[in-house]
Amino acid sequence: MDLRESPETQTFRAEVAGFVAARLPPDIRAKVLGFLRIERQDYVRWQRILNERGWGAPSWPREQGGTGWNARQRSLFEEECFVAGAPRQMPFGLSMVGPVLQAFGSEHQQKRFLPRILTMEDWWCQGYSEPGAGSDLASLTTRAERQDDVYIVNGQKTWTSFAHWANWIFCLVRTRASGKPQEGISFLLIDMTSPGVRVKPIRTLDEGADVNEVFLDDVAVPMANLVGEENRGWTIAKFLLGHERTTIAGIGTCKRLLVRLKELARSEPKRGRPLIEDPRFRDRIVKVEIDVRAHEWSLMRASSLEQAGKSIGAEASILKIRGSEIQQELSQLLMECAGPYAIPHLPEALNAEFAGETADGHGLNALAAQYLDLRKVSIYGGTNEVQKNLIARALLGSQP
Amino acid sequence: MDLRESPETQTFRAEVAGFVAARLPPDIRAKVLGFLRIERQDYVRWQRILNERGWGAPSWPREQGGTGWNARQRSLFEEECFVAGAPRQMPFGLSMVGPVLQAFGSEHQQKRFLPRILTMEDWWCQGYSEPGAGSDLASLTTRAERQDDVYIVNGQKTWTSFAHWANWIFCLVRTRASGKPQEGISFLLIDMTSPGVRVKPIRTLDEGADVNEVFLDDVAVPMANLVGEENRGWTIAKFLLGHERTTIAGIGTCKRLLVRLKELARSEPKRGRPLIEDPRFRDRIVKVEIDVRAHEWSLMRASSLEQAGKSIGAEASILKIRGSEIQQELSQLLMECAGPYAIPHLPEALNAEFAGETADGHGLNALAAQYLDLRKVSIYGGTNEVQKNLIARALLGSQP
Amino acid sequence: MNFSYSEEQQMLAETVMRWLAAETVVQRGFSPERWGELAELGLLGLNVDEDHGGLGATPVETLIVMQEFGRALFGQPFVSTAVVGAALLGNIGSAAQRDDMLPRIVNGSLRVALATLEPGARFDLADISTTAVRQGQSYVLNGRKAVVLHGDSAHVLIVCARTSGGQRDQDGLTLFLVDATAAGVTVRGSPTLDGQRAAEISLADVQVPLDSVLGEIGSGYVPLEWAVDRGIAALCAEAVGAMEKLMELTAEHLRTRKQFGQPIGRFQALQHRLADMQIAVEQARSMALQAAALIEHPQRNERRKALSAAKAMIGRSGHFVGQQAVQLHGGMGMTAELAVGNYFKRLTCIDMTWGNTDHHVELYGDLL
Amino acid sequence: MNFSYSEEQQMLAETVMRWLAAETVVQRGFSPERWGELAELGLLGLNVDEDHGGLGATPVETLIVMQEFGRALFGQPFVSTAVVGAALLGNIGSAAQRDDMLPRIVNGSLRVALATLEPGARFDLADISTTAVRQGQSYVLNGRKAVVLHGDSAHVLIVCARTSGGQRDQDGLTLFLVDATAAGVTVRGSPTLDGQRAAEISLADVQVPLDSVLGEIGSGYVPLEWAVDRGIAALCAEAVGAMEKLMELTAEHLRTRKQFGQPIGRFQALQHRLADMQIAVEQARSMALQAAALIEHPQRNERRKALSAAKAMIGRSGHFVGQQAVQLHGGMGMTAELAVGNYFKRLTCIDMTWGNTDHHVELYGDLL
Repeated sequence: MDLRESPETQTFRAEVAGFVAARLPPDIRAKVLGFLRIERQDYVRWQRILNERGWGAPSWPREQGGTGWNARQRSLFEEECFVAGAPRQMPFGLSMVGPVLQAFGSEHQQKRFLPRILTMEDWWCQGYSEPGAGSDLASLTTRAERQDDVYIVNGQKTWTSFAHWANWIFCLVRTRASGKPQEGISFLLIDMTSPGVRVKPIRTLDEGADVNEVFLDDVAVPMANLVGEENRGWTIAKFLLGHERTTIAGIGTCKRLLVRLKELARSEPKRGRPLIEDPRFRDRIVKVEIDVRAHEWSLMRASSLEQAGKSIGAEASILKIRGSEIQQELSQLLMECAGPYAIPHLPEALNAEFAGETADGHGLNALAAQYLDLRKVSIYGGTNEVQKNLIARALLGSQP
Repeated sequence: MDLRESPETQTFRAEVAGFVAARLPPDIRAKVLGFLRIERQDYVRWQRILNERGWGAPSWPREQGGTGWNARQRSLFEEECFVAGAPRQMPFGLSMVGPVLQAFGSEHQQKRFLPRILTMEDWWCQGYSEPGAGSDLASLTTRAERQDDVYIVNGQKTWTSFAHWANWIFCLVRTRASGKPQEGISFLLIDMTSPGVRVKPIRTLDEGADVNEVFLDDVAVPMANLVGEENRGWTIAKFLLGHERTTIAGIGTCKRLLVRLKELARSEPKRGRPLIEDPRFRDRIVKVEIDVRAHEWSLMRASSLEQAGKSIGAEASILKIRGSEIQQELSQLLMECAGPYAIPHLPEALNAEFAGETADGHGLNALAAQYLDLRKVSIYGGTNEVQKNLIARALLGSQP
Repeated sequence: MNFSYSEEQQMLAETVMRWLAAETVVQRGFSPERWGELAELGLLGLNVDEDHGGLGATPVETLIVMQEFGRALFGQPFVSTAVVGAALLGNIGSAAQRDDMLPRIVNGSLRVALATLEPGARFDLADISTTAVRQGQSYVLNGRKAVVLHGDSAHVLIVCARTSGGQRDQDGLTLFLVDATAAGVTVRGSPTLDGQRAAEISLADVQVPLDSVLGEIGSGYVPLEWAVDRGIAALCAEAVGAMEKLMELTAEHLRTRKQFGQPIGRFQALQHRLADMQIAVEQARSMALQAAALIEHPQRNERRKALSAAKAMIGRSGHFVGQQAVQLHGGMGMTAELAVGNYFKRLTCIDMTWGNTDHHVELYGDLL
Repeated sequence: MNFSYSEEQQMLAETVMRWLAAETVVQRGFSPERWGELAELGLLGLNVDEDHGGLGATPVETLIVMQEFGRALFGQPFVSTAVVGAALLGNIGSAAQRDDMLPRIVNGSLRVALATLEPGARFDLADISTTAVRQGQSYVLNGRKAVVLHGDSAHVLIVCARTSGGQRDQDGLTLFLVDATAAGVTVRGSPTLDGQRAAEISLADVQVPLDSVLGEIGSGYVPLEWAVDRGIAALCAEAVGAMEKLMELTAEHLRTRKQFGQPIGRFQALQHRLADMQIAVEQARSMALQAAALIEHPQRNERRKALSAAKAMIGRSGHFVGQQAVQLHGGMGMTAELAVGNYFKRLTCIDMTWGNTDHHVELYGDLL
């Protein structure tokens, strides 16, 4: 055990920070730090800037156009980008379908799709969840039937983030009705421009519409878009669940929210003094900052395990739970910073081009919406309740 | 709905407070408020003082020597006694076996036992729990076999509070092995001086020994000591569970601990000022005082239901949970008041006759032990987990 | 003390419930129709004495009505006008002010809003920079008022301004009745997170006559605090209604939603969560009752402690119950489609109205 | 950074573990036998440089040893002497003091205790009323020292006294090496809640020679705080070991204890509780590692923040894990028969040593 930060790590951190400071477009940065809506083109622009620098795919091997970084470097990279106000890199191509194609895809599939992920010429979305099958993935009912050289796909996916911006979706579909539920599932790539694909936005609590329902009615999908073997999609799903599990910690978001919280608590007044000097509010900041510290070190420990080639199970569940709880606590504190100005809310002011005036006149308008929106992080990606089941199973054995 | 406190209530409260102030022996009061050990004779002395005043059995009907008070008066009485430093009235006779005898006992049993409960000539204890049957009462194994005109009882009871001071124990015993577990149980009164009864103290976390194991080896119990019908003891057990459920709230202890906490936080210094002026400690006191307020009003609401002859179910479970959580929080705050003096601990100084000096020289020695000891309140009387099951069942129905 | 509804109280609750149940679309912003119906039902006179056409009811009746409003997410400016406004006018209004305004509040033709808080003052009622300067037979008001609830549908603003003393002094504050259309008054309305309305108001050389002073010059703080406490009591009752409804929705979801082949209500961890929520709701209910019981307590400190205790606890339980209701509904809880989110939003706004949990813990601590 | 034990570290952990496993009865109070064995194992030299016969190890080795001590509830005055005492002497002791004392610490013949806190000062290291007044070639000490851990088995007390400045000033404090048997020193030992020892010490006109000054006159606060931070780091590691053990005991109980016809570990609510405990333990472990990593950080504020963060979190998780371990053991958890309660007591005492959670949250806030 050696707990010293290596000089290389410090250099790496500085290099990333310098690059982001120099190259992140100020308009994007302003949107991100102001909790405003980020447009499709903002994500694409930033991804291309990173990709030019060779940092388009932090988790991919070099030979695929990635960086070859280890888990610790990837966390540092994420942290520096997030704190500086960069938008997140969309995970659906980079961290989901990309690694799947690298592990299970045909050479043709790899050649066709991987480069377009790096440049975001394709925008991918994920077709996993279905109405009625939230955390219980194996009960999915979307079916794909072979007809000559195509699958005919029918069904409905839901909670599909950014489906309205996507031109490709990767889906788990049922290709065999009999046998164990897990055994008849396949992994298909579907062109969103195919006839029969329909996207319907889901309006969420914060008035946003980032998630969608995706209806698939007699969608014809070429056999060539099957990844891996038919009926072996569960293996791929499990591979993905076990992949890059440390990103689930959301350390970048935690750090960004914490920095923003401290800024705001220094600028918002209470009885003529900065709010941060109020002992009870300061204590709450201190407690969450301590939580972030512990979370960061837990992440480093898990990264170190991943680096050593070990799989992380309960550790990842803990990272998920703590990361989501910390984000939620931070978002509540941010909202409370606003005081009475948490109440007025102009959803249209979340668009950067909004020209009017918000109630408070500066950046408090988005805070309550952010608080509401972040309730999702303890639900998606396996609810925190499911994560606790996994932690307990690791401690007690599967049949206690 | 009328939320005004009636003038009668105010008069009643003043009358009780006046009586306790005048008649509670100072030596007993000092022990109670100092968290010192209370002796058998202290309990008896105070019970007799109350009984002389006609207040020996707050929950009994007047014709049995009780007060005939309603639930609200009983809570007020408890509160005033506790805050003034009176020891609790032992519930095993007054609130357990007494009401059972009144409802199920023969006239002979009533005449023989009830008056001696009022004067504490008999000290009762409760033989319910067994090793291996904590919250799961129906699985008890102590058996009573009829032999001529006596039952021969064999088995072991545990967690029996004050068995070492008791001369009578009421027991649930198995009188039939077949059928549903609940159906073969009987309710027996056993003379603790009978041959074959053996009491072994259980040393607890706080170095106390208020609870005991009670071993019953071929104990002969006259048939006349069976209460109600043979094999119908479960009905009595359920009667008791549903009886006087509002006392489970522990409001007297909550209030007493809160008063003591505020006194101590005013007298203990921090940076040369009273600890209560430290904003973070004051906030913790405020939060728990608010909790006590809500708890008190919840108790008044439940008492009002009981008074109207309605049975309380989930309400009692909530009272149990909140009462125990509040007591535990208060005991932790009291311990934290002591600062570093929470660490040294002389168990012998918990006896009032201790002549030596504790580390701090005044009353901080008992606080950490009190913190440890009060962990029991979320375990006994049906663990808080079992109470939550009951609350959920009331909300969801028994088969959700 | 008696916690069961009397016959009249039962009737009141049922009347409100039935009326609200008839509403098919949740109103966003102010609705003249709904307001007219409130007047017809007599509810606007709940806190007005009988001499002025009101019901002269006790705080318990307001509690009963507010609980029903909470259950139905009713978002009209009832608290501003018929609780805080009516109580304040009734308490310190001159005979002329009362005779003029109270009957119009009762018949629905007058709405008032409390314009007290200021930008940068957070929840502090005494942190007032707005000035009122005597000029001959009038006062001239200058300043800004923040987050005036329902300020853009009010005819009259009750403005708290400083006539003497330094910033954040409780002494030296005076209340004024200001016509919302008077010269120099700018009302900038905005929707709120929970679909109600609030306004930013600026006062630029606003001239008001001497008889627009409400109560005594320089002594506005005490009655203002008292009136806000009445508003807080009403909000606490509303929050309890909202939480009650969230419990019903969540319990129903646990009974019917299936996952891993069984209703999710069979999972003990979720059962215990539901129990924790219920415990929180019951504590909140006790505190709302306590607030209603002590709102008229003659000793200020006793009233203030009860009200701050209630508001602090209700803020805490509102967040917890709202958050957990969303969590237990899973992804569906995050959608605008279900009512769950709307209740959660309302509870969030209630916490942030007239002082959140932290604020009231602090106020309580000052009185400990 | 690398979180796996090296071969040497693995060996160290196993050596300590095997040695502790051989202990059949938990020692209460000081044990000369155990102390001798500690010396034989070389552990007393962990924080002493090689020139003085020690191992000159890094803070990681102390962490490893303390975790094992925590698992075994080892209660000897190791931290006082071999961590805090050795580090302080090594850091600011004069050459003569180091040459004299360090080798005796290593060989087990010298124990020291830190006599700093005072009655009424709670956890404040600077709140010192004890005075040291120069009289010719000596200093005369007067005052009282509170809860001196293992003070009654120490040969030398490191006493913090005021040579200038006002009460609670950080400036003006001076450290003295005081023979525990010197005239005027009264040591009143007492057992502690967790079966260790502490002492109340009074100093009445205690004369000490000039060369008993440790470090510089008037500048004792900074090194004292540094040494206490090393003690805190050690306690954090010990707490993690204790919590680890509690997790094992509790998981085993859940697997084997049956109720309502099945192992109680089948109840999901208890599974989730166990998961919550595990989350708390893992956060605590991360913080113990952070403490060990930053204890030697050159910037005081960085060190202080890490140490206060670690202590605050470990206090909180210690209470939670201890309380829940008792709860999940049911009535049995309340008995002195099971080890659970002893771990709970130790964790409680660790929270109350050198500042509880509240105290360190406050210190952290001052540096925010």
